[in-house]
Order: sequence, then structure tokens, then C-alpha cells
Amino acid sequence: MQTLTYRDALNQGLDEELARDDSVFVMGEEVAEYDGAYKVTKGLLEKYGDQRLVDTPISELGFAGLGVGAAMVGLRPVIEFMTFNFAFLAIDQVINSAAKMLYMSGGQFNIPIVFRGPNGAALQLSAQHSQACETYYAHAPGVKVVTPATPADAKGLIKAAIRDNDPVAFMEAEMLYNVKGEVPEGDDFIVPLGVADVKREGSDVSIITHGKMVHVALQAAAKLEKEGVQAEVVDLRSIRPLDVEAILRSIHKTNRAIYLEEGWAFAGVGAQIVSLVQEEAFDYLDAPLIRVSQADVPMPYAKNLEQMAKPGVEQVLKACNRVLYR
Amino acid sequence: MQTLTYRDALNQGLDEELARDDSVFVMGEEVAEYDGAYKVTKGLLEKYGDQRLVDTPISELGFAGLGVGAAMVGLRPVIEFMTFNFAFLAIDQVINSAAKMLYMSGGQFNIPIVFRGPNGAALQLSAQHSQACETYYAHAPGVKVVTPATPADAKGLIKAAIRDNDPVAFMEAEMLYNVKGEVPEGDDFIVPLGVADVKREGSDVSIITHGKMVHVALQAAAKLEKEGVQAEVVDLRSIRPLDVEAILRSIHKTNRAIYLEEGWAFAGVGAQIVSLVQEEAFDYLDAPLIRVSQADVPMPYAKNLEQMAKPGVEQVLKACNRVLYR
Amino acid sequence: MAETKSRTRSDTSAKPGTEDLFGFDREELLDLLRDMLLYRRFEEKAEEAYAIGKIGGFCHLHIGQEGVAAGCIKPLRGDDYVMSAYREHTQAIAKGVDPNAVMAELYGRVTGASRGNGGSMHIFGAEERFMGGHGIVGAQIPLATGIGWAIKYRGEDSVSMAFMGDAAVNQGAFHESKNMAAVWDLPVIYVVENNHYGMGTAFGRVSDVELRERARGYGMPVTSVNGQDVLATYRHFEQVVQEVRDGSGPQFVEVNTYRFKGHSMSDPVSGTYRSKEEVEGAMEKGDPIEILTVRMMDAGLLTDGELKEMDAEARRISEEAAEFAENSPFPGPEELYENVYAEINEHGRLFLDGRGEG
Amino acid sequence: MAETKSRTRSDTSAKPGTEDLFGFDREELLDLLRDMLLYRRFEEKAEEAYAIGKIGGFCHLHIGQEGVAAGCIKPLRGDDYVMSAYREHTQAIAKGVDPNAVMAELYGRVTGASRGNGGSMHIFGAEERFMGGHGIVGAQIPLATGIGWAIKYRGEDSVSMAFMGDAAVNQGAFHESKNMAAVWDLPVIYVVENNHYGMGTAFGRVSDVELRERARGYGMPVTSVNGQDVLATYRHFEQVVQEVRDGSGPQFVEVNTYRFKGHSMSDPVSGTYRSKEEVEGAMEKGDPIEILTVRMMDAGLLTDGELKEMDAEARRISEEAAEFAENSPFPGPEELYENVYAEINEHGRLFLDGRGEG
Ligand SMILES: Cc1ncc(C[n+]2csc(CCOP(=O)(O)OP(=O)(O)O)c2C)c(N)n1
Ligand SMILES: Cc1ncc(C[n+]2csc(CCOP(=O)(O)OP(=O)(O)O)c2C)c(N)n1
Ligand SMILES: [Mg+2]
Ligand SMILES: [Mg+2]
Repeated sequence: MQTLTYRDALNQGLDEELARDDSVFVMGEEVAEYDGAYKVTKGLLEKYGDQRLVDTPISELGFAGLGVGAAMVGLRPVIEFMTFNFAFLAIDQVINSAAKMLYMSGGQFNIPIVFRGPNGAALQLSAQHSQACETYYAHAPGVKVVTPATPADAKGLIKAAIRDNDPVAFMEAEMLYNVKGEVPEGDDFIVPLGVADVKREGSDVSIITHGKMVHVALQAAAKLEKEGVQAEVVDLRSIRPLDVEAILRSIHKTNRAIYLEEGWAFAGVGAQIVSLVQEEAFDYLDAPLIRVSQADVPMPYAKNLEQMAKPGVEQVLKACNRVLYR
Repeated sequence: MQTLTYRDALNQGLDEELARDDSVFVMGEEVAEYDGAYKVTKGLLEKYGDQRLVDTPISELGFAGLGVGAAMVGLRPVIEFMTFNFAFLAIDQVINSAAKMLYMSGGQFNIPIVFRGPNGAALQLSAQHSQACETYYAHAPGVKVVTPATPADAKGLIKAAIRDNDPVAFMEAEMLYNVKGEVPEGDDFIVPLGVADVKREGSDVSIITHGKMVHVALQAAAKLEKEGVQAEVVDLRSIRPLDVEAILRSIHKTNRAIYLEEGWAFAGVGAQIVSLVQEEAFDYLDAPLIRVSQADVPMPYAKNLEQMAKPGVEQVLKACNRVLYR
Repeated sequence: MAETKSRTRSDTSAKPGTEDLFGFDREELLDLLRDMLLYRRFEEKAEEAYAIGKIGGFCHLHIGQEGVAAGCIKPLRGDDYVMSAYREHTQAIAKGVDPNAVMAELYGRVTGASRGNGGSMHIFGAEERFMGGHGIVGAQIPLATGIGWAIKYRGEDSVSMAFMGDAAVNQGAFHESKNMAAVWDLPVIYVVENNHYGMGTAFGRVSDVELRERARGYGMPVTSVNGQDVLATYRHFEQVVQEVRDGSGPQFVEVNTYRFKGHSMSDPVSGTYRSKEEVEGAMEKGDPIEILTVRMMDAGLLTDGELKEMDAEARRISEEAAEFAENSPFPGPEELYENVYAEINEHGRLFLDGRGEG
Repeated sequence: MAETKSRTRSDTSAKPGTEDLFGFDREELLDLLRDMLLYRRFEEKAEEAYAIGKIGGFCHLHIGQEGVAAGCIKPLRGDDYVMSAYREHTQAIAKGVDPNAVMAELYGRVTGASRGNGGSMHIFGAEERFMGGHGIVGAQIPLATGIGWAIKYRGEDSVSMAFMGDAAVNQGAFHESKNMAAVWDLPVIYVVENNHYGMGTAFGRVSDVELRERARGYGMPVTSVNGQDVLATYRHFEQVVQEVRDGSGPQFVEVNTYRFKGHSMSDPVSGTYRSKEEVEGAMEKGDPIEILTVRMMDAGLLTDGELKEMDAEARRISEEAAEFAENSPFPGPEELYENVYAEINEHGRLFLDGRGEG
């Protein structure tokens, strides 16, 4: 198996899908001549030309809508947001056009489009460049949302997302682009949407999470092990479709769980999972489900405050101990 | 006490605050010469002139941002979105500018602004005109969110929202504008943010809800009473600040609850309340908390499908019976 | 025209250029007249149906603007695309969508153009390449630009026509779209139906300059035409469409017209924002159907009887559409969860409302 | 200018209009030179500090564009407002924000202009009426328009100056804002710093027409000036500011300039999107500090010694700013939940992260 960075795994996935299907094109700011602000599309311009790797003006609303229109007539656009922070300008076209088009047209126009880019915080980018935006997309039926945490998942899921016939918000992370991992060879490798992945087995407590927090969860689980606690780390991978069975399976096993998410708690993904679990596994719960999330503040710039604001291993341990009544 | 429609109560509240404070102005599409698309600002143009009641071009992003800028230098804008469906075009200025300005300026620029307008579904307005958008605002620290359900709350809360020194998303409902109710006289009448209201006392089950669903909850409670079940209806009124104590008080009393909301369940307000309750009152719960919400689909146009999509009395009864194990 | 009535040269002398038939032959003229009569009667029927509660929600009539629908769309080919906002019933019909399907959509029936899911604001016709029917002012502009992108991407020679109202030019989407279309030379025709009002707001109150000036600054051709003169409009668009098809890149056309009805059903025809006189004057002098009728009669190409016959035919079709709609079933309950997603993934749950998998 | 070096007439002969001092007297010229030297040395210091990890996140330098900061902002009054994007360090200083506070903000210290909460992209100075420091491209344009609205609302005679980059004109917000400012005659000056690139994208690749053409269609005055010539820029803005103050309504000014550094710290100065030759040529011919220096020396208004002295002073201030920042404390942990809300309501919970009331 090849070892790739998350960045290169995405690049490979995009490359294979561009090669496989002429109707796929990648559009966004700096994706072509500049190889992508984070170099995810490196080399693809030379390979596929400027009709399939398209640099745009800074017009998020415009090019997101352009992508949706192109998808109405059968193209499969991959629209890159330099980061999802900037997608607030385009969200009307995602929620009101892409997500509702198939329904309000009575099934005539499906929208096979991928909106992708880094989501959440990197390092000291402060309030306007650090928001985790999953909730804004996952809330709305008509959208699918995926958040790969590893290179293999990044490649397998980007391919699945591009082949999917519905709008997919594909949320990456700047902090993950350099993460290395093994990635299966061959362009038939796919990670289907809607399949969670148990990143670590455990029987005492479930740490359910998604995206870059998977790595924080694994660090916490390693520490817990030293204390004799076996934590199971469930990586949702897809937020919609949601692998409810995998979540319940873990709860049935551990009877205790926390949800770890990068973003804010209020009506976040964690709130949804917690509600769902207690609705569907109430009698299996030996303790309340605790959420670990970003401090309920805009992301501060100062290094020390940013550290405090982000959810970290310490908070995860505290939460796990709480639900373990230790 | 005077009896007013929700519409006139809002109008009175706006009128009083415009009279009270020169720095208050109302801006939006059709708010002035047309008296407001839903006539909420009727008569205010004549009274206060076109500098304080301002018709805008259809430029949601632009005039929302203009309002935030005006608020930076001490004006108190009331920005009307003809409906919150259209605010998706402006949400960048709400989330990235208004909500984060005070924080990223180190406390120098607070944003005393109200974004108001009808939210959620009316009758057969279909997918793009029927969305309930609370989650999009309540998720973000820096914003406050209120959802009055009665004329008195509408007047008391609009006045409180205008006087508040932070951005407030003030969510009304087309279906409520004609609802009549008693409203205290006198411009010192205020409903403070962050105070829930028990709209009906009961000891068997809590129906926690907000906005127009309060009326559905009350209808359901009336039916339950006939079956000998005393349902308590807790109207949050404010979603942020959230009256956690009032919620817990009701739970401690009934030990069983459902959350009723107009919008979608996934990471909705209900998900937040359910998560919070089981985090903070786990041992008081005799049954899981069930959410009743819109069907997880864009709002259909056809009368019969729209009926099915909306949360109604029947679903509330079913959910209550479920948590009552009847 | 409240009622079709005969005309003599005398009472039309006021009308400018009544002689000018732009070289259309009689059959072509009759077709355009027939089309516009249908649009008018069809929407009058819808208005009736709305009044008695058969149609719900928002309903925006195009009455008075029929010249735009016929004059802009009829010069198009079947494989050209048309996208519009929410005042689109007649444009859908002009592009070939069956009047029965349009009316059934207004009635919210499963036989509707959008299976009753969309309603008045969301008429779609995939086969006819009528691309909706969009309710967010300005949102259709980037969408139609994307269709233009796809046409160019595939090297096809069809065009994408984007209708919008005068008020829509104040949306950022208008600006962003025109810039991209110009940079990438997309085959898009941006058509502003300038009926001079956005709801209750006169254009002059929300723009410092004439509408067509607002389209400058992108380097694309900007032209204007009188939409109440369907023949002039048709000829103008014949040329614009050909130029765009031949690779001129995007073009912008302002079509001047007037809304004879209120903005939507709840909005009075006149009152707060425009005077009774203004509206009556526009209806008297600027009715696209009357203008064409008079010209044809003056030229001896149309008799009173023929007009009455055609009008009766238009009424019959509209009547039948209403009956068709009335007799059509509502969508079945199983449709509630259909068409949310085109692909129900093999794994995971897509619907999370706790009502079960729909 | 890597290093200040003496000049003789000979090696400046290439530079156009070197004689033209636009009627500034020596003190005024020395002030402008002093300002620009400070901006340059200040940012070079920031660059150093970033390299050794004292500054984090995104950091966008204005080096090469100092003429814009001095030439546009110095003609303003203290009660005028300036708002910018994220390349704003020198503009903040030009408007009066203490260099120590700016540097401390870059260091993320509590003594910073924004208490360390904002960082490089979010410098604010309420007292100096420097309104930030905004990170969403184009978002500052409606905000600054709103400040103009407030000025007019209160009948004051100050002006609101909105800086933006060339790439920002492709945002819908630019279009919506200009239209509103024009309709309402707001005292706003829209200043585009045209450094010809948005990150790696040359303006010509994302616009079919010259930048100033993109400002047409709103009926506001559109002018251009060479921002590398601080004297010409200053005089131009003196007039524009006066006109706007006197009620001309909004104006648009394109200031041509060039970025000597990469877009941000991670971006190479030249390479993929612009050639080494292009950058070197621009630095050789278009350095605003050198251009002024040479003119003053040619006019005998500046000696080598004076220049070296001023430059040393600029370095000293920058050095001190870095020391001030270095010696300043980080914000205390209690600040994490401060300044999220201006008003902690008496009732209800505002922070819902389960970490307790912060
Ligand atoms: C983004 C958005 N803002 C506001 C509305 C409400 N609205 C519907 S139509 C309309 C007026 C549009 O006028 P115009 O573009 O001139 O089209 P016309 O109705 O005249 O055909 C408004 C404000 C909307 N649907 N979408
Ligand atoms: C809405 C938005 N989209 C994208 C970005 C990422 N970004 C930051 S600066 C920039 C280029 C802006 O160029 P320009 O406006 O010319 O200003 P300059 O950097 O040249 O001063 C981009 C694309 C952003 N910050 N905001
Ligand atoms: Mg109009
Ligand atoms: Mg630039």
C-alpha cells in the first residue's frame, strides 16, 4: 500500500475522477495556475487543461451558483471553497438552490456537485478564518456531508462524493493536509458515504467524533488505556447519510459515550448525535452523553487563548471520566 | 389591557423605540412606502421620515452589512429581512461581521443591531420560502436569538432586542401576524431576553418549544387534558440567551418531555435542548426526550404534502404518549 | 385587453408604427397573436382559480408582459435553455411546457410540471429545457450562467437565456455572474424584464442611473427593446440569439414592459406605489396583444371574427387546463420523501426526523 | 529599497516627473517620507518576527504599497473613518494607531490594538477611527458604506474611506454597496488598491475590462492615480476628500500600486504567477520611498545624512515596537469569554459549551 499525505490522497482521488469522467471539472479560487491555495490540485491544470481546472474571480456566490447550474444539465462540478469560512457568501446557492432543486422540480433536476475545502481552525487564523461549519450544511435535507479524517478516507470519500448524484459538502482541514497514512492503490478504491469507521476498538466508553477531532480522540484513548480504560473511537466519516447503526452498536457495547467536535456545541453535530442516541438507545445509557466542543466564543488569535478555545485531549479525558463516573 | 394583533404589537414596539431613541432606524425592502411586505411597519414612514424608515434595493448582503457598519459607530439599526429565507444571502455579514466584531476588535466595537422578519413556513410557499432558520443563527456565539409567539411577547421582546447592545436575530412568523392577544400598555413594558414562559402549567409531561409551535403545543395540551394528561408548555421565547433553569424546572417536575420545533431536526434547536437536558438532568428523566419537527424534506407545495411535512398536533400527541409510555 | 373588440384605423391612429409588421408573414403573426392570447387567458384563468382557493401560496401573474414571453423565447431553438424567476408561467408555456402541466402545478397536483412539489414559483420542464422557476431574487442568474458554462464546456451551440426583473440587478449575483460570463465568453443572454417596479419599489428609487447603464462595466453588448411590441422584440432577439450562438459571448438586453396586475395576488393593482392613471394609461397604450391585433387588422391580416375565434380557442385551452388540473390527483403521501435525494445511499440514514425512513 | 543609499541625478533620470513636488514644502515632504519609512521598517520587523515564530496565522505585508497608506490617509481628518481588509498594518498606523499596539496585536498580546484577539487581519482603533481589519474579501465594503450612512444620518461632515484590493471588486458586495451609496449620496470613498493580483490571480484573468471600468454604471466619479507617487496620491485625495466632504456623494478611486512581497508569508515573492523580472522591475522603478527620496534629493531638500537619520529613527521605532510586544503579557485566561457579548443579559445562559459560564 502507498503512503500518502491527506493532501496527495485528495489530489489522487480528484485526478482519478477527472480521468474517469469528462463531466467532472474543478472550479474555485487559485485551483489551477496556483495549484490550489493549499496545493490540493497540484499538477492537475497541466494534465486536464483550463476548461477542467478553472480559476475563478473572488465571487463565491457566483461560482457556487454557476456550478449548480452546470450540474442541472449533467456536469459534475467540484467547487472548491478556499475555506468554508468564505462559503457563507455562497450558502444561499447551496441551501436554496442545490439542496432544494431536485425536490421543487418534482425530481427533474438532481444536482451532482461537490463543494469542498478546508473547514474549521488551523493555527491562529482568528475569528473569521477558523469556523467549523458542519451544522450549516448537515441541518438541511438535500445535502450530504462528509468529513474525512485520514488520507485513505480522504481519497475514498472524495471519489464517492464526486460519483454521488446529490450535492455533497466535503469538509477537509488545513491541519490534516500534511498528515500521512496508508492509502489503498487502484482507482476502484472507494469509501462509500454513510459508513462510519471504528478507528479504535474499546469496551468502556465510546468517543464518537468526526473530522480532525478523530486524532484528538485517538490521543485521548491512548492516555485512557494507560489508566486501564478501553475507549472506542467511532469516526462518523459521513454526517449525512449518518451511520446510526454503527453509533448504536458502540453504545450497546460501552453504555457510555461522549461526542467530540471541533466546532460550537449549540445545535452542533454533537447535539444531533446525542439526541439521536438517547432517543434510540435510552435504556442502554449508564450515564449522560457529554459533548466536548470549542469554547462558545469566536476563535481568538492569541496563542494561549486559541489553545483554550479549542477542544483538546484534556477535555476529552475529563468528559470520559465524567461519564465513567471516575 | 389592550388587545392587539402580533403585527400591531410589533408595530407599536417599533414605534415606541423609534420615538424613544433617535439612533434607531428601520431598513429593509418595502418597509417604508409600502408599509412593509406584511405591513408590520405601517404608518411609521409618515411619522419618522425616510431617514429612519428606509426602503432598500434587493441587496440583502449589502444592506445587512450597511446596518452592521452603522451599528459600529453607535446607531441601532433594525434590519428587516422580508423573510429569513432571503437572509441566506446576508448571513456572512451576520455571522462573520456582526457576531465576531466585538470579539476580534478586543471589545472596541459592539454591534447593537436587530435582524428581524418572518421565519419558517406560511401556507404553500414551497421549498425556498418556508425554511425555519433558527439553527443558522443560534449556533454562533455573538448572536442572540428570540422567537416571540404571542403579541405581548412580540412587543416586549422587540423592545428588549432593540435596546440590547448585541446583534439579535428576531424571528417572527407570517402565520402569527394576525394572531390577537392582550398586550400591556405603556412603553416601559419589556420582555427581557433569556426568560422562558410557561404558557401552560402541567405535571405529567413537558412540551418544550418556541415560536409559532407554541400554539400547536397548546392545542395538543388541551387534547391531552381530555385524556387526563396534564401537559406543561414551556415557551423558550429566547433561544440565546437560553433559560436553562426554566427548562430544568419543568423537567424536574414532569420527568418526561418532548421538544417541538417547526424546522428540521438535524442539529436543530431541539437537538440542543435535548442534549442539554440529558447532560444536566439525566437522573430526572423517566423516558427519552423525543423531538417533533418538520419532515426531513424541503417544504413541498402541494397542500396535502405540506400538511404532512409540518409538525402537527397529531405528532405531538404521539410523541407525548411515547414518553408517557401510554 | 379586458375583452377582444374590433378596431378601426381611426381609434388606433394614436399608436406609433402600427404599420410596421417587421416582415412577418400572416401565419407567423397569427402564431404570435395566438401565443399571447393563450398566455393572457391562461393567467386570467389562474387568477380565477386562485380567487376560489384552488391555487395557493404566492402567485405572480405575467399579464401585460406577454410580449416578452413570446418575443424573447419564440426565436429560440428547442435545445436552447430558458431560466426565470417566479413570474414564469407564460415563459414556461412559451418554451413548450404543456399548459395543462403548468396549471396542474399551480393546483399542486401530481400531474403538474413539478409533480405539485414546486407550485407557481417553481415550474420546471426538463424536456423543454425550461429550467425553472426560482424564488430567490437573483439566484437564477448564476444558475443560468452555469448552464452557459456547460454549453461551452461541451462545445454545443445552444444558448442559455436568463430572465430577471429590474429589481434583481441590485443583487450581487447579477454582478458576479456577468463578470464570469464575460471573462469566459459564455453563451448567456441576460434578459431584464424592466416593468419598472420591484414589488412596490420604483426602479428609480433604488438606482441612481437608468437600468441599462447598470449593465455597463463588463464589456458585453447592452441593448434595449420595447417588450410591448412583440414583433420588434422578436426581431431583436432573433439577432441577439444568433450572435450569441455564433460566439459573441454574453449579451445583456433590457426589455421594457409593464405589469398590469399587482405584484402578487395579495398586492393591489394600483395604490400606494403607482397611480390608477399610470396603470390605466399603460394598459390603454401598451397592451402587447392589442398592439399586435390592431396592426394586423390595419394591415388587413386579421378579421374580427378570426380574433374572436382565436380568443375562444385560448379560453378553451385555459379552461381545459383548469379542468385537467381539477381532475388530477394530489401527489400520494409516498411522494413526501421522494426527490429529496437522487441517490439513497446503500449505507447510513439520510432522513433524521425520527419519523422512520419516510 | 533594501537599504537606503545616496542618489545622484544621473541614476534617477529614468524616473518621470522627478522634479514635481506638487507644491509640498520641505516639512510636509519630510513627514511623508518619515511615515513611509516607518511603514517599511515596521513591516520588515514584522517579517523578521514572523520568521522566528513570534507572529502566527496569516500575515499580509503592505511593503511596496506604502504610498497608498500615506497618500490616501494623511489627507484625512482625525474624525474621518478608515476601514480596510487584512493588509492593513500600515493603514492603521497611518490613521494614528500606535505602532506598539499594532505590533503587540501581531504578537497576540493583551496590549495589542485588539487585545490580541484579532491578530494581523483584525487591527482596530476605535479612538483613531480605524475600523479594522476584515478578513472576508469584500465584507468591509458594505460595512464602510454603513459608516457613511451613519455620518449622513447624523449630519456630520466626516467621510468614510473603504480600502479594498483589486480582486475584491468581483464580490457582489462591491456592487450592492456602490449602488446604495449612490442612491443615498453617502460620503464614502471607495479606494481600490490595484496591485494587479489577488493572491496568484492577475486581475486580467478575472475581468474582461480595466478595473476602473468595473466601477462604471453607478453614476459616481471614477478616477485613478499612481499610488507609488505619494505626492500625486496625496494631492488627488485632498481633492476627492474635500469633494465628498462637501457633499459630492460617493466616489471611486483606483490607486495603482504593487506588492513587493508574497501575498502572505507562505507565498513566494515571485514564481508561478509573476516573474522575478516583473517584481524586480517594479521594485527598481516603482518604490514609493525611493521615488520620493530621489525627488527630494534632486530638489536639494534632503541630504544623505538626513535620510539615514530618518531611516534609523524608523528602525528604532519598529525595534521598540517589537520589544514592547515581546515584553507584553498574553491575554489572561479570563479574556476567553470576554467581549463575545457586550451585554450579558440578566437572565438565561449565553454560553452553552458545557464548560460552565466561562
Ligand atoms: C433574495 C430575495 N429577496 C426578496 C424577495 C421578495 N421578493 C419577491 S419578488 C420581489 C420583487 C422583485 O422585483 P423584480 O425583480 O423587478 O421582478 P418583478 O416582480 O417585477 O417581475 C421581492 C422583493 C425574494 N423573493 N428574494
Ligand atoms: C470571501 C473570501 N474569499 C477568499 C478569501 C481568501 N483570500 C484572502 S486574500 C485573497 C486575495 C485578495 O486579493 P486583493 O483583493 O487583490 O487584495 P490584495 O491581497 O492584493 O491586497 C483571497 C482570495 C477570503 N479571505 N475571503
Ligand atoms: Mg420588476
Ligand atoms: Mg490585489
